[in-house]
Amino acid sequence: ACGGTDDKKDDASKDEGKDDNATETPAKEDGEPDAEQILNLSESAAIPSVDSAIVEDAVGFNVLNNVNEGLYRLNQDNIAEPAMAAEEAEESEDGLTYTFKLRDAKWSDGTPVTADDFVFAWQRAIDPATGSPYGPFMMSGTVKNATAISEGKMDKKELGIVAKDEKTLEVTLERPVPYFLSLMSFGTFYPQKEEFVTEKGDAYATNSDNLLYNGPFTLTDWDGTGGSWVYKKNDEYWDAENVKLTQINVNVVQDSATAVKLYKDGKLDRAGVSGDLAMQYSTDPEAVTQAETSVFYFKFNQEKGGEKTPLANENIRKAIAKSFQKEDLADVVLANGSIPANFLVPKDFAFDKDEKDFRELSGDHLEYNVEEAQELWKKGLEELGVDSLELEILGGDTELSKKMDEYFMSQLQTNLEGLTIKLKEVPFAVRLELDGNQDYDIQVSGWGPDFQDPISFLDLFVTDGTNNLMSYSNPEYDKLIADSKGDLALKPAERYEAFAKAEKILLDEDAAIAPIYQRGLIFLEKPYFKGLVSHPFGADYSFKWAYISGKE
Amino acid sequence: MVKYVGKRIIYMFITMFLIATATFFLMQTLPGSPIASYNKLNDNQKAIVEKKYGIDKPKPVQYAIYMKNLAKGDLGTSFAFKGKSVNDLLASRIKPSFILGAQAMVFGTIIGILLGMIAALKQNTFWDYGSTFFAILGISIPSFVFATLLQYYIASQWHLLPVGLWNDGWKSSVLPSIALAMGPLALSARFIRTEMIEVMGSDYITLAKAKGANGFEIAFKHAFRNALIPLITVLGPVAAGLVTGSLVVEQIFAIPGIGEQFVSSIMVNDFATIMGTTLFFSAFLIVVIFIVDILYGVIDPRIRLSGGKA
Amino acid sequence: MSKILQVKDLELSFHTFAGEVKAIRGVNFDLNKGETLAIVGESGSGKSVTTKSIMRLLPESSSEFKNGEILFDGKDLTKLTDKEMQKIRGKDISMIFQDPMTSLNPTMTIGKQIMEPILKHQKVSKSKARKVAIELLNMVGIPNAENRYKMYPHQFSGGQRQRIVIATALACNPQILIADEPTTALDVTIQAQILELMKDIQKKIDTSIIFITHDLGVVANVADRVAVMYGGMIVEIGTVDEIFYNPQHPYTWGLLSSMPSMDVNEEKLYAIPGTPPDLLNPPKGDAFALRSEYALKIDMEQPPPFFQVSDTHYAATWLLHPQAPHVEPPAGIIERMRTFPGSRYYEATGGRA
Amino acid sequence: MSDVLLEVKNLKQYFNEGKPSEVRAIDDISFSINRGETFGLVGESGCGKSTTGRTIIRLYDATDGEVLFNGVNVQDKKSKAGNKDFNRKMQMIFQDPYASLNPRMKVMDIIAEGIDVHGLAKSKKERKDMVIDLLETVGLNREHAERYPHEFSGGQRQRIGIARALAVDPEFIIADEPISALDVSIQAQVVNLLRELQEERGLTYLFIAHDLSMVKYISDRIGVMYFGKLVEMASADELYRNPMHSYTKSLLSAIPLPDPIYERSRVRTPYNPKDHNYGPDEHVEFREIAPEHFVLCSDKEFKEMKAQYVPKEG
Amino acid sequence: MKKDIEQLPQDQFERIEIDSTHAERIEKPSLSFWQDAWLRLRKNKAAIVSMIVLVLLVIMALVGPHLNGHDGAAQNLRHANLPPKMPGIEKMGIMDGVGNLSGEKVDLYAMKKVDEYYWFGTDGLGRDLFTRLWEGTQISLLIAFVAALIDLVIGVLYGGISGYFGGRTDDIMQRIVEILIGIPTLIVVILMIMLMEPGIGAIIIAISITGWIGMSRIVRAQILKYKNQEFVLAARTLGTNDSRIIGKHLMPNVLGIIIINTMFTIPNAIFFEAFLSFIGIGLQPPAASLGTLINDGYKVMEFQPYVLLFPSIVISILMIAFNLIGDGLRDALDPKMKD
Ligand SMILES: Nc1ncnc2c1ncn2[C@@H]1O[C@H](COP(=O)(O)OP(=O)(O)OP(=O)(O)O)[C@@H](O)[C@H]1O
Ligand SMILES: Nc1ncnc2c1ncn2[C@@H]1O[C@H](COP(=O)(O)OP(=O)(O)OP(=O)(O)O)[C@@H](O)[C@H]1O
Ligand SMILES: [Mg+2]
Ligand SMILES: [Mg+2]
Repeated sequence: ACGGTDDKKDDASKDEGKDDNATETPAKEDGEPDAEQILNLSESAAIPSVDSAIVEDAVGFNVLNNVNEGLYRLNQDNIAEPAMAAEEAEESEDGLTYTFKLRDAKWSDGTPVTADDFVFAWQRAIDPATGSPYGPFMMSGTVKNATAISEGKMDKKELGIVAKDEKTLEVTLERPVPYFLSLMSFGTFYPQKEEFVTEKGDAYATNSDNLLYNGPFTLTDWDGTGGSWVYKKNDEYWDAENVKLTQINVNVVQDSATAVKLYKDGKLDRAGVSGDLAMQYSTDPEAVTQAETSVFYFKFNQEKGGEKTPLANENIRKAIAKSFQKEDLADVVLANGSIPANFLVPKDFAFDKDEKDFRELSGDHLEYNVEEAQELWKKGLEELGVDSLELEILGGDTELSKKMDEYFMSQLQTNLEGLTIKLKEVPFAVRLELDGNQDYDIQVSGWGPDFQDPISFLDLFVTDGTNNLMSYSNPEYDKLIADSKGDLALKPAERYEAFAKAEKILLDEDAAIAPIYQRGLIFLEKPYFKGLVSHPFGADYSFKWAYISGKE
Repeated sequence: MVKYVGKRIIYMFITMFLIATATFFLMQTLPGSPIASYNKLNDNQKAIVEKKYGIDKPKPVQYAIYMKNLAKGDLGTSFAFKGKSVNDLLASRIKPSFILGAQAMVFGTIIGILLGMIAALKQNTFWDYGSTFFAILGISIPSFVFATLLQYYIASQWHLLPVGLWNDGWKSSVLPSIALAMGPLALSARFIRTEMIEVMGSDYITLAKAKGANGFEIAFKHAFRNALIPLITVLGPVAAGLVTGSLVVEQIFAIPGIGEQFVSSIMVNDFATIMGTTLFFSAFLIVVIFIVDILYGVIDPRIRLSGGKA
Repeated sequence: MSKILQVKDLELSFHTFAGEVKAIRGVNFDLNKGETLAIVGESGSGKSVTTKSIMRLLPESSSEFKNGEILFDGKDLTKLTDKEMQKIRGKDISMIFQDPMTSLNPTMTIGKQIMEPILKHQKVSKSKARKVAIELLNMVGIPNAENRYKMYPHQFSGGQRQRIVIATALACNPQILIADEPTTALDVTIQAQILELMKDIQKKIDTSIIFITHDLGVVANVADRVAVMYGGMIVEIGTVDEIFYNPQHPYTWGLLSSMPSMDVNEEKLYAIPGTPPDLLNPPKGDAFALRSEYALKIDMEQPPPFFQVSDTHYAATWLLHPQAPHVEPPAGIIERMRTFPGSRYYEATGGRA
Repeated sequence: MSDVLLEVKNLKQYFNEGKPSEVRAIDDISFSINRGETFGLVGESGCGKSTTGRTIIRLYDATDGEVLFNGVNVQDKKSKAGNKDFNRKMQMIFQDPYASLNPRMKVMDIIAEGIDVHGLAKSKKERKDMVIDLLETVGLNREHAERYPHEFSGGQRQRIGIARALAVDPEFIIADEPISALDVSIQAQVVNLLRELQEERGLTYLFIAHDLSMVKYISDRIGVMYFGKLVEMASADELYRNPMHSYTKSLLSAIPLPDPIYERSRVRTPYNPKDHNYGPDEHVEFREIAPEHFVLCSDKEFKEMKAQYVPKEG
Repeated sequence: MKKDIEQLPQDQFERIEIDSTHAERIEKPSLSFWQDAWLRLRKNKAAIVSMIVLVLLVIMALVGPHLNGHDGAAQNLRHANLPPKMPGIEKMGIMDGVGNLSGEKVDLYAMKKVDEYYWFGTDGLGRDLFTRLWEGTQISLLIAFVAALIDLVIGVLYGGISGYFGGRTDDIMQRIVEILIGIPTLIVVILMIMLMEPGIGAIIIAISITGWIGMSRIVRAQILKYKNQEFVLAARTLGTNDSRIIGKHLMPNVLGIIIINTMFTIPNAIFFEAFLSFIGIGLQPPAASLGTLINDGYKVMEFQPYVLLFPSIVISILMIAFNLIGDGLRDALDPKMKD
């Protein structure tokens, strides 16, 4: 899953993605693999980069996840289990030191994967000269000295990672991080072979020949910029015997309607169905619905150009947050398996010690309620001393976001008297800039987690957080989050309680943001395509266990 | 003639230079950052990244560097495709676009010319109205609707040709080429019709008739070439139209071409690529216009021998 | 003399947006072998349409033969199929147009254009045709024909182009050559050259020429016989001397007297007043009557028939009717008539000044 | 009769000067026109007749030389008012009766153009009266004022063109082949009209044509042009009777006359500029062979011509 | 040839006096150029039918949104994605509210218990497509007309100045045009739209930014043709000043071609707007244009063809109508005109 506020994916025009175990029929699981194991898939965009230090987009992380491997990998149940690591890591008492023993794994050129490869890769990722967007983002505040190094105040050698010997790796953290092991499956922490990288120099990772692979597949026929590529089974992979697919052909198909047509024509084995078509395919026997872990919400900008906006008024925010029908939005407008969200931390994402969903702990907030909304609105207007407001909704420029924005516009204007909504739909890059400059009123924003912990969401809105960008600040909230990282880091139960409390403050009390929906996707998937695993965070899916059964 | 060509080439360079300059400064005013995760970077990193892409320097310096590289034929480094040159990017995407464009151009103009001829020779008959209607329809249905219809019926319903993608040899190129060809087809049909009607009314055609030439000889030996000359002059813009069309058609047929790439780079604000593609398109257009002018001289003896247009 | 072409009661209309244009309203004439018949008349009188209808070059969609026949070689040209007509065009009858600048195909070498009728109508090889073409070019006075043969029309001057057109027209030694104002667009000096050329060639290949012009000087120079057209009809026809020295129709009078003479200084030229008739609604009677100072009452009601003046000379004017009053033609005409034996003003002693 | 109205001195008009496509349309010509006379200018197509006319009326700026009108050099850049005055005194009639009238304007407005530009009418009614007056002067009538040019025949159009020129009451009219495009039968209408107007209004004409017989009829004096140069100039009769320059001779011999008997005996003398065979140091200039009869010739030719010259009594 | 001469009443042979002014009379009724053109245009059935159709479309664009009582902006999610249903016609088996649902034909009105009629169906937000279609047509026409107007003004001015003043001015102006021609229009348009606040204004400006070049070239060519015509020279010799020559002599003559060309720029602008919508940089919602409507429709073409069908028909008719009117005008105003 992506970091950032990219809601482009809600177009569902990408067709990699989740496969809900629950929806799979047992028959599917049981099928014997066919003789021919060639799969045809599509991606919504070309691969910008496969350099694990540089990758920043969904497609790149996906590729990475299938051609390379970190210390851990998310298994079929989406639990991080040792991969390059031979066994579970050894965690120190204080939770600050992890020691990994590496297994005898090989790069695709036949050389062994060593502890130094990790050290090199991590140092490269944190080295400011590399310009890695995810290196510092993932490591700062987690791995020791990462922040200082990325700010150029310390040498990269000081990073908290040491190769004890060829097969032993010791990582030192800045603070205890309960979800640290799940991070190890994230692309940024993958190994890179120093010799190879230096030898290739600038050419490294510019095409499929200039890369080394230690994952289930290798990448071929990728010229670095082209619209198609091929995964081939990696015979050097340590677990190669469990990899059944011999080849996966991938083509970039931007237009989801085209992807569906290709699927129907047998040219693709899986295709995402966009909202427009969802209604028609929702009952298709080959349709698969999957809830994702991305949550979308309104950001209310409280300060614009140094001045307080009307949205600085709590009642106004609350009124808006409660004034639109989320069910209809999810069922009719999006119609892609999305569910209405009365929360920030998504469903089926974070679980406590007893495997209980965090959602059950925290409950619903800011539910749709027109009467309340109208009262709050009146109150808010009175407090502001005006009787009408004009606000702008900043949204994405994809079809679905446009449609959604129209829906918001209609809902808000109908339910809140005196409110005029203007829509502004811009490309993602422009939205980022407007977001960065806090040049908006209300923004439709979304977040997909990078690791499996509520903090991945809740950290967003601490005072001056990198993704706050709306001048929201609540010391109580800040303190709860800080505690979760500090005192409570090793106390899971209290930590979750703190999170629940923080979420309540953020939503119920302050209505700093207004949750809208948790994204779902509908896919068409050939019945013979089995064993695809999709992940709630990090890369979207693994082909490692996928296979074809019963195609002939 | 040589002098004329030389002069034209100099003009071409000046034009390119001005276009490059204009685009460069236009790009500077575009909103948004080309680096998708820009907001994930800390200040130190930002500085380093900016330095890497050379966007830390003052605008005039950046401009000078860009122009210097451009003179060497280097279009710079893509922001979205990390570490890859725009040249490589274009090179990897140009082939499908070129094939489609060329096929569409040839197919479109040939059919268009035929339709136009039929319409002109059978003026005010069923044939004329039929082919005129067809030609107008060609420019009346938006290309994306037309492409979708082709895709739906010919590929999805009747399975005659692939639905899309670029991995089925010549078959992959048929539908998109047809979709693209509608523009040139309509334009040349209408153009040839008007021209033919005009030429058919000229004295030398009457004289040819007076010499006993039959309808076929009149139309093809005498009228055709003369009617073709003015069409040549609009082929440049037609070729430019193909660029427009290819954006759409490539997207609908999922063809990894330059048009599709252009749309993507707009979506992600990949300035270097947008600019590179713009310049590439411009250069292409300018060269096409140039070739067309030369062709014009080849076909029209009046120009060939007097050395260039007045 | 044998009649090579006979045009009988030809009537032809154009269907236009504005209505039916009755361009030819009954034209009769014969063409004898080896002679030059000049057709004169003001603009729009139907000269070109007459000749184009002989060649069947009028747009089929808008023109319509209403009546009459054109007999050539025993065939009625108005009834031939397109195929049959194509065999006649360029071979038996060929044509030259007014504007040499536009009557050659700009994108074809002149050699090809000259060869076209040869290849078309005669079973000869290309090289033979080329030879003939070069001979023709030499004959019409284009020097250095072997080289210039490959050139394009724009590389020639107007006079040269007209020579090329003539060469093309003569390629198959046609029996009839129709020249529609072949010299109007040319300078006097060039015109003189072209006229000489045509006369020379006529002698050589013994062709009949229909020569259209509105320049009476040219007529006097080239014609054996002259037909005067007005308002879609021939109003007078006769030998060149008869028309110039014994004209009978008031329109011919007007035409002849509106030319200044080089010798004498008239105070005032004779001018035909008014404008030509509107062929959409042609006048009921004599089309010229409205502009004629010799108009009779009957002119307003009934078109005049042809009255015979001599064996070769006919004129369509009521003035020739025995019941018609005697009128005095303009002074200049009387002057001319004095010199013509057989005219009523003939003075044996007179002769030309 | 020596009241000179217009004097052209060493006029030159080169198009595209300095470029390879340079055309010396007028190459150093001089002549003068007296008040009330008609000066005819003949020559073959492209010899520079129209250019001469247009340069005189300042449609082109001369490359070199002077045009003195009423003693004032019109090629000088003058004040606007002066221009206007000049525009009133000198007018032009054009060759093509179709191209010379704006197809989108009513005859009324076409003729009134000069009246409007120079503010000659004080009221709408006066303007209308003036136009109708002019129409009648050229033999048309009041109903024609409301019609459009395309409804008229060539001769009528040409008369409308004349009326337009007359509207500003000019002294001098340049008629650039005003009859070449007209039917023979209609030419006389226009020529007669021009003559009548000359008598009534004392107009002076520069009459350009390539039809020598008409030029001779209308002109008092004639200049013959050849390739941008004036090769001969004399009174009309004199030129006709005593053509001296071989080009003039050739020109005269080429004209067919409406007289079959004469035509049967006419012999054409071709002109070849090479026949002059001028030596490199021979000075070719305009010399007076007989009184008021000038020929462009070398000294040697001059002597020969002088010797040949036999004055004919008219 | 008649030889026998019949005897006729003698009084027939009296000489009569012909009034010479009579001879100058013009029989035909006076027709101005425009009247004449209109007569010719009137004979062109295709153009006349197109004109009528166009007028009807314009009227529909104005009144259509108010015809069936639905508000084009009102969303009713309960009524989303309904197929067309029209009283009367529904009995014929078309537009009867039956649509595709998951590959089956279902009366969606019955299924969703909708009593209202949506003549052209509804979109994914339950808005009435009939109303939106005409609102969209209105906006498309607005964009097209304004863009064409801007093209016209700039093109005529630029081409006029360049052609009329000629010489150096013309040289420089034409060099500039040559450069502009070298820039692919689409790209400039996209860049301009990215630069500006998105919206109708941006689209109009973007479309016009290079659109005027065609007009300017045509106008220039025409001005060049006319400025040396004898009637212009005549006006000059009369001392007419430049502005009067341009206004009275040149413009009226060039007007025909300007009109013809405008007839072709309008549909182009409609088209271009549709194209921009397709690549996602068109209008900002909730405004609809034919382009955005088609764009909405083409994705669901297979199952909800009506979403695509109606706007496609309207845009095609508009295009065809403008083109045929343009053709007709060309034949009527200037039979010889080429480009
Ligand atoms: N294709 C046509 N359609 C309609 N009317 C025509 C057509 N061709 C000729 N006419 C009309 O027929 C009449 C005779 O025309 P024609 O060309 O024969 O005149 P002309 O005597 O040759 O005149 P000119 O001396 O100008 O060549 C004219 O009134 C003309 O308008
Ligand atoms: N504007 C111009 N630019 C360049 N060359 C010109 C221009 N106007 C005239 N010429 C050239 O100047 C020469 C004289 O032209 P001009 O029109 O004066 O001849 P003319 O004697 O009037 O001929 P005609 O009898 O055909 O009217 C010709 O060779 C012509 O091509
Ligand atoms: Mg004719
Ligand atoms: Mg001239």
